[in-house]
Amino acid sequence: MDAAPDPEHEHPARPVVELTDAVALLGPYPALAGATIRVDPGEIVLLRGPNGAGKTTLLRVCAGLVPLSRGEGRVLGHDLRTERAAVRPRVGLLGHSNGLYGDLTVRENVRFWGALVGATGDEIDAALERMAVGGRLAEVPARKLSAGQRRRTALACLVARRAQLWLLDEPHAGLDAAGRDQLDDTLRAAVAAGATIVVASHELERAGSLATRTVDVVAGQVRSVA
Amino acid sequence: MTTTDLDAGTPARTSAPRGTGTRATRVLGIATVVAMAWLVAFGLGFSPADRDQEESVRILYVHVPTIWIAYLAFVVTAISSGCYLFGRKKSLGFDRVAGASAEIGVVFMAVTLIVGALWGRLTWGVFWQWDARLTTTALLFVTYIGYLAVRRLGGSHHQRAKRSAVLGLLAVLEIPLVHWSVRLWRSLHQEATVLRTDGDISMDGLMLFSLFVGVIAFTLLYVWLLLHRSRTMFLEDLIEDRGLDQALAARRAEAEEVRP
Amino acid sequence: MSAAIVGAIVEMDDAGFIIGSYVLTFATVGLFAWRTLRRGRRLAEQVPDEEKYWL
Amino acid sequence: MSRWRVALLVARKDLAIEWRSRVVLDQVLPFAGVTMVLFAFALDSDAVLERVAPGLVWLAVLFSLLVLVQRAFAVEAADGALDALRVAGVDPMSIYWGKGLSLALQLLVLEALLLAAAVVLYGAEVPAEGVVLLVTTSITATPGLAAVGTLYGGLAAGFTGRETLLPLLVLPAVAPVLIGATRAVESALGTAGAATSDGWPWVGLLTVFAVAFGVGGSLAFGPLIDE
Repeated sequence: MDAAPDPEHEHPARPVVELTDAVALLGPYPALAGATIRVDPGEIVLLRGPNGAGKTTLLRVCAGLVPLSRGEGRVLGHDLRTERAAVRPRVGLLGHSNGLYGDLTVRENVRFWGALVGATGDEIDAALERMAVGGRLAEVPARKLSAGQRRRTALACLVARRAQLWLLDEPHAGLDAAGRDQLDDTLRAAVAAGATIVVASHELERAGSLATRTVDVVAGQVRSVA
Repeated sequence: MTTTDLDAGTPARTSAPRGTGTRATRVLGIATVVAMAWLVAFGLGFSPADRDQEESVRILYVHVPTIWIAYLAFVVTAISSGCYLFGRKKSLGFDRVAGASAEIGVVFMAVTLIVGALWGRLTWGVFWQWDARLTTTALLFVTYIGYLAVRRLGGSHHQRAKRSAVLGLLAVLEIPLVHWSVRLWRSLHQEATVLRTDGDISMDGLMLFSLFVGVIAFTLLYVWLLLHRSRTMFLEDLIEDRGLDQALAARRAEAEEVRP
Repeated sequence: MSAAIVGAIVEMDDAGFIIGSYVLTFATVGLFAWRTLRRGRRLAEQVPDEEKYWL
Repeated sequence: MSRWRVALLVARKDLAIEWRSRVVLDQVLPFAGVTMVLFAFALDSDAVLERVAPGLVWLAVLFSLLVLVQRAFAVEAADGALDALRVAGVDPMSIYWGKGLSLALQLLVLEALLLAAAVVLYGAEVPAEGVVLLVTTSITATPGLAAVGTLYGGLAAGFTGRETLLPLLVLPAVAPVLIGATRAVESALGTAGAATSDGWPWVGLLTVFAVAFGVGGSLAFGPLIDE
């Protein structure tokens, strides 16, 4: 809790995310229609807005998955038009799908992602424990998990991958009360450890208490909330 | 059929070029029609019958140029793909030339395969021979149909360009491999069942000249088609972009309405 | 494709094959050319002249 | 982390998934088997069957290749894992090598079983040199098949509902492998009086194919899946 940075605090460092008039397409449709947003290190920014407003696309653009059709953008110092590949390893995106392999166990899933960055066995165990998917649950194939357990496993993969910018799309969906508290604690701890987080969420009450700043996403554009 | 389409520039029509034409393409078009008329006159009229193939040799005056142009078109696709991929500017113009050329190549190859079958029926007595040339051509035909299908997958223009440029270069990798394997296949396993009729027949002067006219005519046609098709592709891209502008404006207007 | 047409093709004499080849070649290529031209004209109407790089 | 380490991680993960789900043994192998039985129905002549058996084996392998490739990328696409790999910035060449390696190993198992079945079914006596040729053929043909399959599988996987594209792209490209591997196996089994020594030029063709598409695929896979 106390790890959350003061919203009034000035960050002299370079912004983590900086989009200027960004346009991105979903097929032929401009899901982002000139979005401008800046996220500083250590922030937890809440994206708020109705379905179809472009929140998911905004996150996917920041992850370097969706190219910019127009406008400019930098993430963690890399240009989104020319260096998307350099952005990706340092960003963790948790979208509507969890990116888990159903036939592998929880531990194998987390170990696979951790191994990509050379994480040790202890780190894997710590990641599992932190998201409460350790112990006997760790040996269960991912396809047999409940929705909440899958979500927690996916978050454990993010922890194991040591992502610096976390982009979370409706992370609270499908979690029970205890899971949500665990999630919030993990997110705060991640920020304390140097991560920056952007959350898209309907659950304003829950995410709002977590966020250091809230912005509205409307029809593919970003508006700051006073 | 061709004549009515190509001479869009006869004085009866308006003098200002319309659509994707210019004065240059119009001159080119007229030259193509004239060359085609020559080809018909020489191919069907003036040139003599061959000693072995008799009259059927006349088919070769259209058949050989179309297959050459088809291969030329695929080579142009590959070169243009390379220019897009390795060029510094990533110019979409190269991508359009690659796509237009592949399309023309596929059309020419389709014609080649059918006309080749007709010629084969006259010369060999069968429509299809499992010989190296035919088999390679058929496989390549399918390969480039796949290339055109990938071009239609969607995404932004540059996504399409990158994807299809890579595929255009891979297809060139396939050409020698397929050709080599098919030739090895035929040479080891079946005696050549035909007379020496792979087009390497000894030709007299007039026959050679007819073939020459055919090559000229179809090369002109290829260039004319390439110009028009790549310009049409440019228009398609432009109008798609314009659609994006409208969609963007609509989306922004939508945002204005929501503003409190 | 009816059997009659196939039969006619098989029975066709040399001249039929030769002229057929020419007609087929010119018809196919001409159709492609005509479609390209027509599409180009239709699309060109929607675009102002100054954007057409060839003019 | 070096490319090879990552590629091995990806391959090990794919093989672990296969080991758990047993799709190759439980579904693809029976599919290949029933394909060969159906060929037998269609051809309906012992003499012809014996003559074309090597070709049938490799045709069955090609069809199975399509199924295996679809499966290999369905595993990634089911829960957005391919996206996750891309987000994680995993080098596309490593993904390509890893998935290709696992595909090649699965294909090898399949080929071994199908070839053994063909030899037993047609009662051919294989000389020692023929066995060597058989093994070499499999080992050189498989990387080529895996290279092409993985390459175009990755391209088609990005577009849901476009699975029909895969055979259109893969089958013309692997035609040389079908030709080369079939002739080589004919030589190894002595089908229609073919001499064993005739098979070696084909192994050369298969090797060149594997190298060409291995290199081409490694370079092309990144641009093809990167949107």
